[in-house]
Amino acid sequence: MNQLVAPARDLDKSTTPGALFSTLSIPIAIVALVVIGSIASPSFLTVNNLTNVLNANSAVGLVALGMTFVMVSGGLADLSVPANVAMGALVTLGAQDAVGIGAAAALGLLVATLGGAVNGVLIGYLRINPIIATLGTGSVLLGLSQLLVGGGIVYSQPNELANFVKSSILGIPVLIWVFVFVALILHPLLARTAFGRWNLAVGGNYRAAQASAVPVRFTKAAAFAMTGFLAGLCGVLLALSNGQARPIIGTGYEFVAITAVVIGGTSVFGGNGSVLRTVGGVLITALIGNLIILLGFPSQATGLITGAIVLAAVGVDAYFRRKAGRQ
Amino acid sequence: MTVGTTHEVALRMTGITKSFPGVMALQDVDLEINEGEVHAIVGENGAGKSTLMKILAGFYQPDSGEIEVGGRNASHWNPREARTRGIGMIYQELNLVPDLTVAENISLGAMPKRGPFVDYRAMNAKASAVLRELDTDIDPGTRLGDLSISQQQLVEIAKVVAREPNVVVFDEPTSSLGDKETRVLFKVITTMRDRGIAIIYISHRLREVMEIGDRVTVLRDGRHVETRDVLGITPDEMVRLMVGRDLSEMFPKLDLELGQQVLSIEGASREGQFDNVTLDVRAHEIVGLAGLVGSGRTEIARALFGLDRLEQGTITLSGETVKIRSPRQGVAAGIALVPEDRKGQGIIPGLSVRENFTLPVITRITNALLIFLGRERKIVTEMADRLKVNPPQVERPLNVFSGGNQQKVVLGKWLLSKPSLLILDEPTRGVDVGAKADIHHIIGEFAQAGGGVLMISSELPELLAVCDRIFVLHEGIVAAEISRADATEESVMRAATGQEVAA
Amino acid sequence: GCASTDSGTASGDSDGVEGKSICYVTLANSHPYVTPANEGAQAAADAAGVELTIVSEEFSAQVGAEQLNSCVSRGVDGILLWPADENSYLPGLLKAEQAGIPVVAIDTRAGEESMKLIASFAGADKYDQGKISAQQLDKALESTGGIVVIAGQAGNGTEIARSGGFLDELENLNSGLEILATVNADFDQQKALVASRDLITKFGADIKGVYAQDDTMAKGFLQALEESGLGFVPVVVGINGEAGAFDNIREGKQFSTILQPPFRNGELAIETLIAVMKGETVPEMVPLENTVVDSSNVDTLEPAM
Amino acid sequence: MKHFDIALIGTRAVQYRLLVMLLAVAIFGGVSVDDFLTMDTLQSVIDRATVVGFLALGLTPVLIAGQIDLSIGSMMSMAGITTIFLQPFIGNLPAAGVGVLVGVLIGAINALMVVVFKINSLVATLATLLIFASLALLLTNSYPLSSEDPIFGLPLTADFLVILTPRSAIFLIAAVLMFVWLKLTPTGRNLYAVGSDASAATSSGINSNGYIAASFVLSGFFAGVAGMMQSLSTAAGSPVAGAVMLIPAITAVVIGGTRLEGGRGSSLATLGGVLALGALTTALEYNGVPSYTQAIYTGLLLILLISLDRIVSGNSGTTSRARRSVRVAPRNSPHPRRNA
Ligand SMILES: Nc1ncnc2c1ncn2[C@@H]1O[C@H](COP(=O)(O)OP(=O)(O)OP(=O)(O)O)[C@@H](O)[C@H]1O
Ligand SMILES: Nc1ncnc2c1ncn2[C@@H]1O[C@H](COP(=O)(O)OP(=O)(O)OP(=O)(O)O)[C@@H](O)[C@H]1O
Ligand SMILES: [Mg+2]
Ligand SMILES: [Mg+2]
Repeated sequence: MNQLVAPARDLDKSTTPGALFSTLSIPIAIVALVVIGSIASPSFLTVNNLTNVLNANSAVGLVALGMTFVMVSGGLADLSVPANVAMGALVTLGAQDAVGIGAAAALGLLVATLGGAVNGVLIGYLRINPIIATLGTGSVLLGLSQLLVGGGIVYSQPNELANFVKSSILGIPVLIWVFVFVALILHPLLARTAFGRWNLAVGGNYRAAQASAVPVRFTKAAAFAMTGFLAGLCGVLLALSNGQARPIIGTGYEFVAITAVVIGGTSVFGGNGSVLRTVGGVLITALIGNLIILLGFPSQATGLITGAIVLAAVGVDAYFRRKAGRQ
Repeated sequence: MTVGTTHEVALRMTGITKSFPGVMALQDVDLEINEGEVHAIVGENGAGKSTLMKILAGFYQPDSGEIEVGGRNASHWNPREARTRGIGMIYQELNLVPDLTVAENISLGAMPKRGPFVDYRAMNAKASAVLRELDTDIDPGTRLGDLSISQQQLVEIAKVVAREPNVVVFDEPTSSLGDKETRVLFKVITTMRDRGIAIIYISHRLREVMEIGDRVTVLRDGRHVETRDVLGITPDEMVRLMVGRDLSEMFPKLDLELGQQVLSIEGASREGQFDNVTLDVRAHEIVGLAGLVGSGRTEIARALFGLDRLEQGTITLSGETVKIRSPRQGVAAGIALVPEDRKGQGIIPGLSVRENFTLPVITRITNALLIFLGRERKIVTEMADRLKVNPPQVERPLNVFSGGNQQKVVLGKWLLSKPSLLILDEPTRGVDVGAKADIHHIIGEFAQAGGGVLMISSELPELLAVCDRIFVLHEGIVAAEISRADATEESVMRAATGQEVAA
Repeated sequence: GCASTDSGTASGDSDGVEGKSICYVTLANSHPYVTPANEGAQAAADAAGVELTIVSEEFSAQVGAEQLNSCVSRGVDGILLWPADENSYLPGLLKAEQAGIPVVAIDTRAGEESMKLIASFAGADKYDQGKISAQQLDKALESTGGIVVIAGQAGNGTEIARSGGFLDELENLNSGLEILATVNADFDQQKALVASRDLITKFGADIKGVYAQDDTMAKGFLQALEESGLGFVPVVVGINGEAGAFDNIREGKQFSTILQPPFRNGELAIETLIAVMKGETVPEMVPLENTVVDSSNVDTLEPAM
Repeated sequence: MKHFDIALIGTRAVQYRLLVMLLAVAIFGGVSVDDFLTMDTLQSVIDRATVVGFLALGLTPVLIAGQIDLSIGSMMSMAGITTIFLQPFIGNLPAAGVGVLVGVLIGAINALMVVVFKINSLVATLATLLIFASLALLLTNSYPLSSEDPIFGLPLTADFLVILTPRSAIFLIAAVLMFVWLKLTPTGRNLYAVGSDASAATSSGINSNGYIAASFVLSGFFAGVAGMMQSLSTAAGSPVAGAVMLIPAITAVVIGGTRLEGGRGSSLATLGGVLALGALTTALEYNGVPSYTQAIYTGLLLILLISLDRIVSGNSGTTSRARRSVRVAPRNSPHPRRNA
């Protein structure tokens, strides 16, 4: 009873139910989903299916990785994700003829990163509420992207880069490699670098971080710029692998990303969180989506099940934290 | 003061036990308060004073124990019930709503009504009356968030007084009040007591306890140690009961050979805050910055450190003129600032002690990419040992530590940055005697090692005991520079109240 | 819904419509099919010298209903409406009738009640497209085997018509085709790709046929199929006649599509409306021909978009 | 004596900017569109603002309480399909009542999640947004329901008092009533207190959780009304009716000057925001501006206004000795804000 309770991200030494729940919930949930899946459908536990699941969620997973930094730094959420995804995708295909696919993709990334940087300036430097700021920039950027293509759709010319993105290395699709690679960079970035520590501090107590010589504005802005970049990357990859892009390409991705981060256990208040947990969250959302189809539920049920799982996961976590007296 | 033995018992708490995860905050505590007495409660940080009071106010439920108010059982109640039964509470942290007006804050939870609507006229009239009683001219129509902290503290007191409670708890009410406000407060407390109200007064300033208290209860480690008449106890005895051992309240002042000039400010100004301030600090020296609340001391410290912009004037550090526009540049220039608002600006509650400790210097223990976790752990553990952070568990999140220990961590965090100039803004506010001695000790060591210290404190005795020199501010202007030899409470107060102008 | 000539009285002179104004409530501003249709409408309006104001309901019938009201209160001379669902426009249509403003529907039919208030409908018969698709699949698969349906945005008028026609025709034909699964992929390639991966995993080569309610989604399915490397070749039918679908038909990956040229659709709709405004008699439905494209005629036709 | 402080001037600026906006839109519309400045246009602008207006009104107390409700669109869809679905079974009026009740019920679920299970409102209502959007599709099999009595709801959008329609009149009355409640009654003031600092309010004996819960239920109620009105006046219950409503509703509330941080806001400001946005949309539409270009304008407007707000009431103002005690945005405020 009189046991010390460690914070959610520092659990190794702790044995209270809450801490145990926090540590083990993600692996347990993944295992449970895999078990349910294997019982439900013989085709579930096949390399092919699991690769597909990952492949389908890698692009949006990238956004979730960025969103982790946004949430940890106390930036709540980036709602301009769909716009930046669209920007990345449309610029890549739209500029392809003019500058060649490689440069076009780079340009797409640049534009999306700029979009994120604008968010960063508004939120980090002007200190505007992130929900409002990203709602505004999202609206503007999505409008611009549509203006850019005059409505409608842009197609890709056959090209090497697209072929590469659609290919596999060692039997694993390139998209998955990209996701894993980015996660492997971002995890230590949050957990082991000064920048990561700054994010945690800014989200934990903005003014104290400022008074501790943390570059608070830069940190917040960087989290959003980074998410802009990753949303752009998501768009570029989608455009290349689909061979076409439309302005609605990233619709709903902001919610998927938030869901993954939240299921991963990162606090919406900021101040704690981990990239690995988000990877877990992405896996869980991916498996749920897959199971819904394999179990033959109507695809409209996805929202219902995801929503219920979010409530359950966050509710139980909040319950244990409250029991531990540090809500 | 005579103790009202003839008075009725207003409030009785028996066998109160309360634990939080990881801490036994209170164990079998008894407390009995009479009507018409000022009952002081003292104890080290984390002794359980605030917790006991929060239980009384219905904020926490005790694990076991009985509460009786006005002869009726009140063991399990909520804040609202507690309030309607006449318990008034002035918490350690301000409990006001920044977006409402002063009058609305004062009437919060019980606004006067006319029909279904708020009776604004009655509400403002009531607020004016109470504020007048407190001798302040705060306009009841002002938005609360626009007031200074000390004004807010007064509103907090007005809010409770306005409800005409039977029992009033003051949990460190003076920690952000100046001398003048404190005097007014004491007058109010005396009036209330004489009206038969039972008053509980918590403070780390034993002088105040001696002055205003009738009886005093000492808590230690969540246990009741003793309840005595104030007349029959000395401050030294109180300290002994609190810490369980003898302790001289102040760190003995070392006489050190002063070294090179570490800091010199010339003609520093910031519109509306301070004007043409010139002062200097030398190595091995502890320089005090005294003044009434609102005299601009904090703003000088903030501007020095780069948290606010210095509009005019030059800063010279160890002979070099510097421009400091951000805390980062401040740290780079060798300055450290321990801010006055610990909860708001000092600590990151969710981060561990370790992470708090190394925040300003994290880039110094990082290679091109990653933080050296081993080295971080090592220097943090060493510093925690040196500062006697209790409990010595550096992986624990800082918010579960007591105020004094949090303050030590803030101090340690800045010592780790190895500054040449350490600015301390109210470093011992809300800190118990033991921790205070520890902190003074640390400050002394820092000066001994060759650093310069600029220390702001509203507790004159502290400044007088610790400082080599004192600059006194009056309305943003340096009113006097007083050497240790000449510094007395009288000389400092005269300058601070504008009765004496610097030569 | 009778094609009434008297609603044309609103335009006064039967000969000149020049300088008259038309309000066009379109489905969207930015969409592969709708955008060219809007362009067609604009071109036809320019040709006739009428002033065309295009407002977009962005796929929301409720927004469209309000825009319809707002067009009526502007007192325009004619309204072209792209219904996003069956009934939501009823109040606005009643107001239009009261104000004597003729309304023509484009591309999608509104509900029965509403169509009574609409002078004419110009567009492809989506229901018919569903029927044609059913016939194509049934014939190609000789009425046996499992198929999957990749449907458009749930509740969307086009989706409703294309699903309805398809299911009714299967029943009608007494077809032996078995629908293994129906998924909504919102007319979106990426969503179709994701859903198809799961479908292919689940059913594999049991999928003998695919009914994709547009070519974009057909493309998503083909992409998933290619990825899976399973190498079976189901009969894929799509709709719309996109350039990509033409390529796939040439390469033998897709069985057929139905050509539905959007630009022409827009033109046709405005021409019909202008005819109504002039007081001419127009048929209840001015159809856009549904041309089936398959390997036999793919080289003789132009893609719709 | 009247006491003018910066906060008051800030509030004035907020009210002022809406008027400026409306005026600018009127001038822009009047110049660019023939016959723009007519009673008919005004009627259509106000009527079009009604549905999003009800949602925005419901959102206002939630934001004042320092919370957010993302599920308003889903609640609206659920209310709409319920209203239409039940018509043949229990009659038109009872069906409308039950429709509103569905909104209230979902609002109560939100309240439960936030207050009892202590889930952050952003996450809780994101989840209910997903759940009920999905449920609406499942229940209707994704098809919009058509009313068997399409005439019943038509009077809601009929002419009424020259510039109004019955539903827009109800909306205006609701906005005024809410204004009176928020500004002049103790419970209204308490709501501001809760949003400004919930723990301080609690320690003053205010049942903060109760107020937060009530604000969610109220938001559900208004979303229910929006859904009911919408479905009746279009004679259809669409499962996706509310999906596009969230962003305009939040934009309208925020343009009006209600903060997402809680503690400040007003229903009349929301009304102004809704009307300004509606007028702008109408003027742009009349000019044939494509919807995506409109989105650019509204987005820019939102950013511009919120930045102005930030600068007017932000912490960049220099302070003079004369105004010592009356400062905006205290730097040493003892109330660090924890949530959005
Ligand atoms: N909500 C809480 N959760 C966990 N521990 C707590 C909580 N509140 C208080 N404590 C712990 O209970 C003990 C008593 O704390 P309390 O605040 O009552 O001390 P105090 O005597 O008021 O100290 P101070 O003089 O610093 O105000 C401390 O160890 C503190 O860390
Ligand atoms: N949080 C605040 N909000 C607004 N004004 C403030 C705040 N804190 C201080 N001030 C104002 O700034 C001026 C200088 O205050 P400052 O804090 O520097 O004084 P100080 O001498 O340090 O007093 P204190 O003992 O309160 O720290 C005063 O007019 C004061 O009222
Ligand atoms: Mg205390
Ligand atoms: Mg100060």
